[in-house]
Amino acid sequence: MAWTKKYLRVNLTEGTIKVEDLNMAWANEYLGQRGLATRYLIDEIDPKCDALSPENKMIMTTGPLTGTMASTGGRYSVVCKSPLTGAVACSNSGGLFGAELKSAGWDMIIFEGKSASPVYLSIQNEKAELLSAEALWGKSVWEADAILHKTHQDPQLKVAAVGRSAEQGCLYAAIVNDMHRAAGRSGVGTVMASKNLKAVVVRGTRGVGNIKDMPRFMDATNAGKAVLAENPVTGQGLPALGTQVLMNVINEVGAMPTRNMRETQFEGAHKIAGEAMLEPRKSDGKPNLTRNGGCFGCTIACGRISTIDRTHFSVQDKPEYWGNSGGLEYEAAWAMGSDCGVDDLDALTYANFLCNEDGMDPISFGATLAAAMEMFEDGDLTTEQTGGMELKFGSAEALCWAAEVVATGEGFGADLGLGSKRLCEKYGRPELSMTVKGQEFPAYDPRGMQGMGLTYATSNRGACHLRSYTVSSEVLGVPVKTDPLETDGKADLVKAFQDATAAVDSAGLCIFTTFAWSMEDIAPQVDAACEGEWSVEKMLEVGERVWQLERQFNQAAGIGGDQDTLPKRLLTEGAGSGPAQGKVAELDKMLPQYYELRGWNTDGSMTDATRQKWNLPA
Amino acid sequence: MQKSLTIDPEKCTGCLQCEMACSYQSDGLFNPSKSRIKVFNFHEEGRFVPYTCTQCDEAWCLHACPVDAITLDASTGAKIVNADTCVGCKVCTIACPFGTVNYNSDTGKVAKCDLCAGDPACAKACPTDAITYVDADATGYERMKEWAAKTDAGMTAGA
Amino acid sequence: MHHVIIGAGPAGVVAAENLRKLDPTAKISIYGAEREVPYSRMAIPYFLIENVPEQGTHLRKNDRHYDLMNIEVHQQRVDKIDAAAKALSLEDGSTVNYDKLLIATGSHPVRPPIPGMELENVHSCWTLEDGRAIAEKAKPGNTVVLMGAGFIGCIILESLAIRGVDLTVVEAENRMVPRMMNEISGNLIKRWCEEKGVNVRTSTRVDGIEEGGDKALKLSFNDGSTMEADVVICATGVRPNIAFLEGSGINTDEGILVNPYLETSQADIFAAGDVCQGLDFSTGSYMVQAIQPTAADHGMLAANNMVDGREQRHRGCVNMNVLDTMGLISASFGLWEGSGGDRSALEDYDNYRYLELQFEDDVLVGANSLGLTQHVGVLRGLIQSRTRLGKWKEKLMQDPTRVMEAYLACAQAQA
Amino acid sequence: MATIAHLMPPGEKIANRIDIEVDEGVTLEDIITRFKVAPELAHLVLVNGVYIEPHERETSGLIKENDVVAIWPPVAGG
Repeated sequence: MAWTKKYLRVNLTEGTIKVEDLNMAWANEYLGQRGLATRYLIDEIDPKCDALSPENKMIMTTGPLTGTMASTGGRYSVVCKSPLTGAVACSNSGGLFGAELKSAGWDMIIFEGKSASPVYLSIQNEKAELLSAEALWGKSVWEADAILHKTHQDPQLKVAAVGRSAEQGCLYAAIVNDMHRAAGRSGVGTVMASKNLKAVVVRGTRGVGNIKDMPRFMDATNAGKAVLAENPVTGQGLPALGTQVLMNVINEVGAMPTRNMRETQFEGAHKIAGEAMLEPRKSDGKPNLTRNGGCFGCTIACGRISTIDRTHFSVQDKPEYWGNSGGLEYEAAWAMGSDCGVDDLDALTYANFLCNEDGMDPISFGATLAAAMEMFEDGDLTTEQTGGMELKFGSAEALCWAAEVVATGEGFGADLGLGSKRLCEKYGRPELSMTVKGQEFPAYDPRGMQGMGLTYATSNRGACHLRSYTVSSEVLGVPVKTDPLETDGKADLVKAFQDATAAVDSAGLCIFTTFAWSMEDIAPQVDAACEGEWSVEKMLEVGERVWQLERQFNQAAGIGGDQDTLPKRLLTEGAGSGPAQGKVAELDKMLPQYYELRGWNTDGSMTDATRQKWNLPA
Repeated sequence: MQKSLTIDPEKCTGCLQCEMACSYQSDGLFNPSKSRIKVFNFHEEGRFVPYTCTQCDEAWCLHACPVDAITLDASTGAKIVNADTCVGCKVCTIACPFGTVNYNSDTGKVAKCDLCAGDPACAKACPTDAITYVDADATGYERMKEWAAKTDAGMTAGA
Repeated sequence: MHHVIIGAGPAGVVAAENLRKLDPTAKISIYGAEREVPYSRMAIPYFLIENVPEQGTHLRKNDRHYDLMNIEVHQQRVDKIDAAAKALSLEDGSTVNYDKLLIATGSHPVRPPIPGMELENVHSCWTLEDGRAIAEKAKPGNTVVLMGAGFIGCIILESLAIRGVDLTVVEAENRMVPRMMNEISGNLIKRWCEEKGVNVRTSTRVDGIEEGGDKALKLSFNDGSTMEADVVICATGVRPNIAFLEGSGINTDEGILVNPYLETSQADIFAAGDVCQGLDFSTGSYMVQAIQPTAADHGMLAANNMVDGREQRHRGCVNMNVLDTMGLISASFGLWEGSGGDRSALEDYDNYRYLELQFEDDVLVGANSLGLTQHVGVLRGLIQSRTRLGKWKEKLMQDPTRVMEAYLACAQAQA
Repeated sequence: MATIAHLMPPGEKIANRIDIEVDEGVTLEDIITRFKVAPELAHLVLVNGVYIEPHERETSGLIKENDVVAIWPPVAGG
């Protein structure tokens, strides 16, 4: 149980909505959310289809623990084929939306086809209908959110929407829910907009029950919460400083990608770090950070809630940005900060607000801008193309401007919306794109953290830190400390992290719990909630099956082992400073071992034996 | 000393564990929309405010009930809705100036905080101590009571 | 000390209980005209749909409640008050003396001055006895005409519909619940009822009722049309029970006139509840409110002022009502029609949601709502506390559904 | 590191770093003690960006002139 066992199939071409029963045999194999939705996707679309064509489908999906009292049990994911990478896309988000969808009685929604005109899906418990979004098209997420709340006259309505960037075809557009939580990566928002679907609004008042053994579930989730509370990372570190606590740490260990990964340490890191967000500013004596906030059911509450200095050039004439909203997380602060050489905390916060307001993935946005800045400094790009703006590393003005034009798709904003890979190809410098499979890197330089190099190269959705966060082991010592510069044993480490993460992402939980939780903490919660037996072994088995399934999708989409690589810069140019000075990413030392562990051929292709072992669709 | 729920919005992160705990205690499932405690999100202010019945002395709900369905639990001070007696007339929902008695159309009855017979589930579930169950003279509660006095339904003493 | 209360409704019973608290040794007597245990009219509709047994309508559930509180309850009508002698004449001819007297005799249904109102199958729905009779006669398949779509009419609509009768509602005004809901919301309620299969004829009056035809009764309307019915239920409003005060020296207008202490024009005689023309919070004038919360408030205050040495001034009751019309919940507060200030309204006709707020400057003074069941009481809270809304006024002008946030931010200074 | 930044001398918090002079042969444990960092808050200890295992913190001679010592409470992110 824990699943509602019902989902909605919304055919946007026909304008029809059907209720269907969840395939419980698949649920037993893939648990829910990331895994289960991927199983539906691979069954229902041609992996070779154009991601922005009506043939692609978009699945909004919850996990069996979404909407329950399990800590962090409020996640949902968006699964589709990515327009940025051509690979499978699976973006996970918190906030309140996922739990509301579950409480309305739905495990997931499959969107197929394309509407002739802009629409949004409205769900009020069992009542689901497609309504005109003509009045919403061309509006930002924040504007649409306000209009939808007013239209439905319900302050408790939960809204997930795409912004103008998605409408304009920005390839890394996100789906933003609850104003500032996002299914951020791989352009899932672009897919949503390509279907003329502006928003999904949901109000669920049925509640989430269907728990297999409620008393045992309460015991298991309470035990889990106690572990999170007592753990110094999840109990103190994350609530106090959020993920931004890492800015100084990663800089110190020399793995801070800087100025489009030309360098591995950023001299301005301390000015944009979590600590700096607590410093009172001159104008009003208030710090950037107002407080921490939690997503649905989360007892960690790492979220940042911030304001911008009202006297800052970016907002001094825009009072609409003077209030609180989602503040900087580490990846966003890194991408728009260190990677662009910008050390202006308020400019970063403003750009971050715009990413939330118009639904851009701040990692891809920042990294794409960083590549553009490098091309500008090299003379490949000039003010002629940018329309006058000097795209110099370190320019806060350029950053704010870039966020504004990507949001609207105006002028050079359309080029920046292509993502780093296509932008660099367009201007003749493909080697400057710091991407894997077309997706921009996150905030850890693989030269200073070898495990992350293998993580990026093999990630099923392109460069990503959330597919196996070996930073945890290589820098933070969780669960065990490994040497970040060492390659031995990293293939095992990466595989173990990948499998565990896939299981957590399929349960409805947040991956941040794993700074404190092991599968021994998670499996009992799933087992008490869900029918069937969910042991530690079963969970890890599900995790690996999900990973293999995603790989299978990519292979069918034409993305093979040749794309399990890193940009040349990281493979050939040694780090310039810090502990990793002179080091490159030694992918060749780890990849063959990794393929072997996965049961793949030496070229990274899937073997029949492995496909059969995991009961993957042909 | 009688205890009361004390709410400190400064500590609230908006996780809604209290709402789930409340609905689980009352209805056996996780359903924030049926919770007797509600966390309000002031997005622009960056503030979360949990809010529920203060079990005020004036007890407008209790006095307004035409069928004596709301009674005082002497041990906790809670004003309790007796679901068997409540006819669902909703007069208490408009009488309570704090808006903490709500009608549940599924049951046809009204619902309000009953302090879980002296062991409030919301306080136990709160991970940050934003909601605690402590001696009644603690801060915060008093402020809410002051406001209660201000709203007194035309019963202010003195000419 | 002998406190005597005339009337066994909510105002009388609340007063008696509060008197007992404040004056533990006094003698307290209630005289009620009906041959019933004190009960609540509010509960009659729920009795009609068999949601509660008859006992469920009783104001107090414990059979020995009044004995335990040492309150005497008499089922005897009071015919006359002699203020000079501080004495009451009862229907059996006996006399009772009092030291302090509270008149809480409530109101009675008004019957329109048309032919046929005295016929056997024409009923008011006001007393428990009426409820029993209607329950007996409103059988599935019977044609029932409800005269008056006011508060009382609407509240018994559902009970009649659930009984499976063929129902027609006739209302002289241009909408349903005209004294509680404005034209938009009143007509939304009408459409709601029509969708549920009830015939609603607004701007229509019954001109006369006679016996005959296939059914027991034949009605004729002001537009010349006629229809037959098995039962007619009259719910065309109520008036305070003040006729018996004639010659008592107690000043009356629509109801009993009182001062801010709920004292009548005669010393030691107080009035409370539906019969009392008490202070209205919003207008500052004296008017009959005839609602449950006001009855309870009056009862509390009057009892306090009846005890020697205690004195509380009434600040006025907010007029308010909540109504469930076949599942559509409506509410009104204070100056719901507005008083010349700004108004903020959201109208969602498709989903039967409606909320209108009325302001004076940045203070909420009235509200009308449909479909609102969560935190609705804060509308009263904001009105009664006269909270200045400041910047939240503008936010409510944009979106009135944010009223709970406005309340927390302004009234409780929580945000 | 904000949760232990208050242990720094006034005026030094923004940069989160200060120059200190230590005796020869000083151990990391000595430095941690000098700044009154509670043991449970000295979770991540780096010398020139290189992680120092807890058992090495009492080793003398690990720190040389111009070395950068970094001390963090338990942190994580992503």
